[in-house]
Amino acid sequence: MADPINGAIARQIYEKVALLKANDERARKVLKAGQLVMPYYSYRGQELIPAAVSTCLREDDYICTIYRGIHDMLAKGMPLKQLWAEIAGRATGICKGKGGPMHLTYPDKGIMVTTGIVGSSLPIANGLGWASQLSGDGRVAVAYFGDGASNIGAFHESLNLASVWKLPVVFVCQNNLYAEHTTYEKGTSAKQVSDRAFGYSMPGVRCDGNDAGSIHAAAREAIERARSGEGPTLIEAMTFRFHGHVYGDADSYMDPALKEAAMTDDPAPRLRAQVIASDAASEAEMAALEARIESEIDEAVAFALASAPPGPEELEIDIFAEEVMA
Amino acid sequence: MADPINGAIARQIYEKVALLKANDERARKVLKAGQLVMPYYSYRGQELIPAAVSTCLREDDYICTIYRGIHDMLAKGMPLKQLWAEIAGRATGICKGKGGPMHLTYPDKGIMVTTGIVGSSLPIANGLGWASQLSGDGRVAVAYFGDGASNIGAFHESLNLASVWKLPVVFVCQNNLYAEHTTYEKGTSAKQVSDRAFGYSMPGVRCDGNDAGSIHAAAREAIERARSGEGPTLIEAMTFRFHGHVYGDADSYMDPALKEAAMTDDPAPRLRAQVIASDAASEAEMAALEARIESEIDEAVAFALASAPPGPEELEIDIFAEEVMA
Amino acid sequence: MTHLVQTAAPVATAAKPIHILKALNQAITDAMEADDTVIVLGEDVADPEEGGVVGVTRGLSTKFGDARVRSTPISEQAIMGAAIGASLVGYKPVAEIMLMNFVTVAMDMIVNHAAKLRFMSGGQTSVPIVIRTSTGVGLGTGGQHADYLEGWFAHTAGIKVVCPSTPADAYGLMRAAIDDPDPVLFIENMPSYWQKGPPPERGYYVPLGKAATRVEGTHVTVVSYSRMANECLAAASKAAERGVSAEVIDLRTVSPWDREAVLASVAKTGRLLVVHEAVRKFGVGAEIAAEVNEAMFGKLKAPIRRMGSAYCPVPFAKELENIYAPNASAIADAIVELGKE
Amino acid sequence: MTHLVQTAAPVATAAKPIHILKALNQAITDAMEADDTVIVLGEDVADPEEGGVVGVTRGLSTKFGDARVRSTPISEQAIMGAAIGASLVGYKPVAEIMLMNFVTVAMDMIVNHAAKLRFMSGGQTSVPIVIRTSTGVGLGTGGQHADYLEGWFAHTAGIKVVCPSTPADAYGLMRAAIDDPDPVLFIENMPSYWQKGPPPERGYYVPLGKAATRVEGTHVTVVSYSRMANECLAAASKAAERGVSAEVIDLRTVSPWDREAVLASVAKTGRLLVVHEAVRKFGVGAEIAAEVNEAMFGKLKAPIRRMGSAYCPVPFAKELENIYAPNASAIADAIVELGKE
Ligand SMILES: Cc1ncc(C[n+]2csc(CCOP(=O)(O)OP(=O)(O)O)c2C)c(N)n1
Ligand SMILES: Cc1ncc(C[n+]2csc(CCOP(=O)(O)OP(=O)(O)O)c2C)c(N)n1
Ligand SMILES: [Mg+2]
Ligand SMILES: [Mg+2]
Repeated sequence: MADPINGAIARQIYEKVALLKANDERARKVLKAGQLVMPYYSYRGQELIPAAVSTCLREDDYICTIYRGIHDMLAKGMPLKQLWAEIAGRATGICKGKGGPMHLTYPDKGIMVTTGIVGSSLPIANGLGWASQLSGDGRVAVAYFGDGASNIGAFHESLNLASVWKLPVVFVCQNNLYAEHTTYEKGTSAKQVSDRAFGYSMPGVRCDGNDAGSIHAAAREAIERARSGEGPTLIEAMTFRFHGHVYGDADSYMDPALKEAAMTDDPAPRLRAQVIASDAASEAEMAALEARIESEIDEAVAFALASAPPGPEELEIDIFAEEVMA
Repeated sequence: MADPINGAIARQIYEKVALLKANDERARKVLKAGQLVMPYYSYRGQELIPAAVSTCLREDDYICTIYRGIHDMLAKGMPLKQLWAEIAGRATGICKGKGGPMHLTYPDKGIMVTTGIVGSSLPIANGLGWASQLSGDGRVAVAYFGDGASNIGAFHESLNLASVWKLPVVFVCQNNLYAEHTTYEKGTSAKQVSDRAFGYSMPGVRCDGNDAGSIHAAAREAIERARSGEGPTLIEAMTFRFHGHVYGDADSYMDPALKEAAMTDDPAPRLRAQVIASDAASEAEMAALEARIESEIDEAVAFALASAPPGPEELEIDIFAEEVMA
Repeated sequence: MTHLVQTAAPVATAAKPIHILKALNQAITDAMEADDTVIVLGEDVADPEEGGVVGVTRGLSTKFGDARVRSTPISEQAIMGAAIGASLVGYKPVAEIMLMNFVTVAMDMIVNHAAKLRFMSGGQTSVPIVIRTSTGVGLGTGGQHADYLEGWFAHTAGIKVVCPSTPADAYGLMRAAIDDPDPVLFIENMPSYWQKGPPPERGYYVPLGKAATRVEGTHVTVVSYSRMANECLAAASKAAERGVSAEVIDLRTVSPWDREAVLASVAKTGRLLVVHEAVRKFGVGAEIAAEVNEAMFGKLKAPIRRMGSAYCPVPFAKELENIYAPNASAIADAIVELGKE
Repeated sequence: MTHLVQTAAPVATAAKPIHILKALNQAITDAMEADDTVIVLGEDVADPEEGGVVGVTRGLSTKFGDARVRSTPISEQAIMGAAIGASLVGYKPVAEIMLMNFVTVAMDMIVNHAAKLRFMSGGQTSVPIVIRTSTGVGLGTGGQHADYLEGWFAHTAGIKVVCPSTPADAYGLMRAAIDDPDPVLFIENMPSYWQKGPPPERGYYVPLGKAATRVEGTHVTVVSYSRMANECLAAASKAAERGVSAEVIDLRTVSPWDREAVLASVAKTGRLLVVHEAVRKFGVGAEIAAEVNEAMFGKLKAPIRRMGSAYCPVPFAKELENIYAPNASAIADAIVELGKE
């Protein structure tokens, strides 16, 4: 399955993966310690997908993502401090603490919408794609979503419109085999999500979401296709979420053997080893990178925890551009 | 494309077609004369589809249909008098005049829902199918809808659920090439609607909706499949609406040559000739049938026009089983 | 309000009356001419599809091209999503949901996203879209094509709700709605498209949130909007003949509504009747009544009355449809009765 | 009302308190045992999927089988359609929409179909479904997971809206809702699932449309429902300490609401405060205030007050979430202030 990528690209991807993985680990640690309380949807295990996709994106390309999307955002350039301050509900957060972990936005890096509603990242990504078509600026929009989301109406309407309008959109389904507690098979009639592309006359590509080369190849092609005006692609990246649906999840619905196997085959250290083996980075460089990431996260967490919450006046701000009465 | 059917079946189908066609012609005549005013969605040209499908259905099977669905209902056994009284808005109408031409219901013959909302016949048909599964009564539910409806979210969710639950439902898309004023290609990314079945792991069958044998074969197989517990089928029946979207439609968006060709190749007289050629009925028998239909319609129209409207108290009845205050 | 570039005199004297449909078409045309970022989408809105089922958007795609004016599949969620997405990065989409009952399939996009993204992003993004839709009883379309659902959106923080009742307002409110930096639900009345009235001047803006006093009166204040505002005007004439003088206020914008204008009028008359075509129960009228009751406690001469449609789906039969919603004669009766209380 | 088979004494004395979640689970279990046509569907509702995200339906699929209790794909329109279809031919589906904000993707099925089919069919068909959903602020879920939208449905003819606030009511209202021959939207409060209270007797029914007076009082009538009813009770205690006696009425059913009970109480107190967690503007409180104002014109001792959530999306930050909705201390202040007017 794995497409070969050169060491430099693998390293670039791993640099993101290392950040994403460390950040997730820290988030769970902070939650466990009771330093923060929030609904948290761990993406541990899925890091390679946005890391590889983002490596193919321009800084000004767009993404729309979901509640389980902090990896997508970090890969696209969400700054750590404002991220942590936001999920801590502080005024210094990227959304002044008003959005929280399910609703992060950072237009500076094209992170346009994070939605808590299953399926809703797709229709909005189409609109971003339409804007690119109109302005001719070549920007591509990526919509991230899960396998379960492929069963909701918004998915269908979005793929159809994107195809009919030939929009520069890439639909990236992170298929982690579960939708909350429901297995893929119990909710999804398609043998694979990518099979659905046929009904929209667009390419449907399934790739190994735990293999950087596989994702990178699929993403590169889809993004090029989109950017050159040939229209949308549906990518299905097979992966696994290590920590259940939401932080604190009891997990009884999961096959322990499946989970065990997935965690043993953790794609992040696998990619790390691959990069080192390819001589693109030394063990020491990797360790230094990881140490730097840890200290950046330290700083971000400290910044967040030291920040003040938003004031009560924020309930009356940002409802409309100009506040109105009645 | 045409599957051969025997003369007896062809005749059975034509008997329905003759009724459907005559009824549509009368409806447009009555509207033109100003005897009635209503939004009317002519199905002229599409009669063979429900006629052939209904020939394969049991009396207690269910259908859910749409605003352009009077042919579907008549084929399933909607009584003429109550139909006409309903579309005339009279108290003697099947829904006491409260539903009107877009909302006819007749549970006695399994006509469960008529909806004016594109796509909404499908999710409800699933529920009827679930009921059949639960009670084990072998009833099949048919959802009728148009090609344009295949682009709305409810279509997608319904096909997926029906497949996952193996529901005894047959989805019959009457592809008349237009959704209001929009051509098939401009709205629909699938090369053909039946292609979409693949994404739900169900059979997708395209048939010639202007050929009784072709429809009959597809319907028979799908209905048998459903009844025997093997699950749903998507049928796409290719057809054409002769009179535009709604009565009074200006039609400027239609290719006149396409329309001309379709009307010249009118499937109803074609089937009639076929039946006579097969010796299943004589010209005289056919003429007698048609005369009888005309006089039944005469009676129904007269009945409707002579009936009284519902009284004002009807605004307070049928909101809940027992009327409640506040 | 920077986005209101002009609020000049509404009516060019001696100009030929135009109908609401034409006024809307003109407003969108003028907005597209003035601003390249104004774009249009919806089912059948482009000219190959006849420029909309009744023609509100006719001519736009021919004039401004297929890129900016797009007919869509029957996919209301996708329509709203496309509008929202484009609006996040500088466009001003005017999206059509053909009939108001069809917003029911796009509520997530409108309520969870369009109305909330400014707030949830801490003001980083905004959704300057106009959602045009049409509704109203009178055309025999039955239970699923004529509901007034503005109450749902008035109850939703972050979206404005506009309901014109004259050609000039249709024009001026549309211009203001398109320029507004936030989502606006723009509700047109289907049976009134061909209603004529004095034409607006090109470039005329009606500020959102400002009511219009249609006729002055002394005994009863009547507050309404959309087609019902016109029924109320007719009712006021009838009531005048019966000796009761009604002041008719057309809200024009339902949310935010012009509390000041309503309170000022009720301060004068001491009596209030609120009329809308939406179902009376739990409708917009309740909020207005509750607010005015609270503000004018002890100063009202009579209880505030509300009229709205019956608590049932829109019936098909003409005889029922005719009495389902308030009409001028029923409103006149209510005005007279209230005036005497 | 034939479908209310028993309305016996609510509370078995000295019985162990149970929480709302358990009461709901018991009610559905008992209904399924009593009636084979009761069926359950929704995301994750069956036991292999843990019997619901918080466990309201836990044990049902094991007890009653996979045919009657089904986990669904993430397809709210399909969920509602399946419920409606089955209900048309004799089944009584209890359908779960996991959180209330997700009704936004199923509004067509609920509003255009479930609520209207009885009327549009002239009474030939009916839709005896229960739509269970859950919502409420307090869990830091932000803007898209905690809205109270009952006002939309109260404004929709043909559907009832139920909001329990105690375990006994949760049980009794659920039994009544399942037996009801029409669609019922059953709104659970997410943060209150683990709230304990006296258990209901098995087979106890709370008739729909009937309020409960939670505590009697003389100065101020407080009308509320769902979690806010409990906040109001706490507020009433605080107010009592400050010398103002509040009568707390828990509507239990929001539509149709118990006008009689509310009017009787206000006739006694002359003062009314309506409190709900939904956004205040254009909320359910407006209808109640408007109706009571009209019925009690000239007899009120003070203006009717309404409390509801702020006009903005639910904010994430704890400090904002805490002040977004009314709470006992703010309600107590309002009671005291009103009592002195
Ligand atoms: C419309 C809607 N329905 C239900 C939910 C509740 N919900 C949140 S996440 C989720 C599962 C989504 O699964 P999937 O799309 O596979 O994404 P994953 O969580 O696995 O990344 C569900 C059902 C929701 N947020 N929105
Ligand atoms: C949700 C929704 N959107 C839009 C409409 C308006 N509308 C009514 S019929 C129609 C076209 C439907 O086309 P198709 O499904 O092909 O059926 P046909 O009318 O051709 O039989 C549209 C857009 C509607 N009724 N419901
Ligand atoms: Mg998943
Ligand atoms: Mg069609």
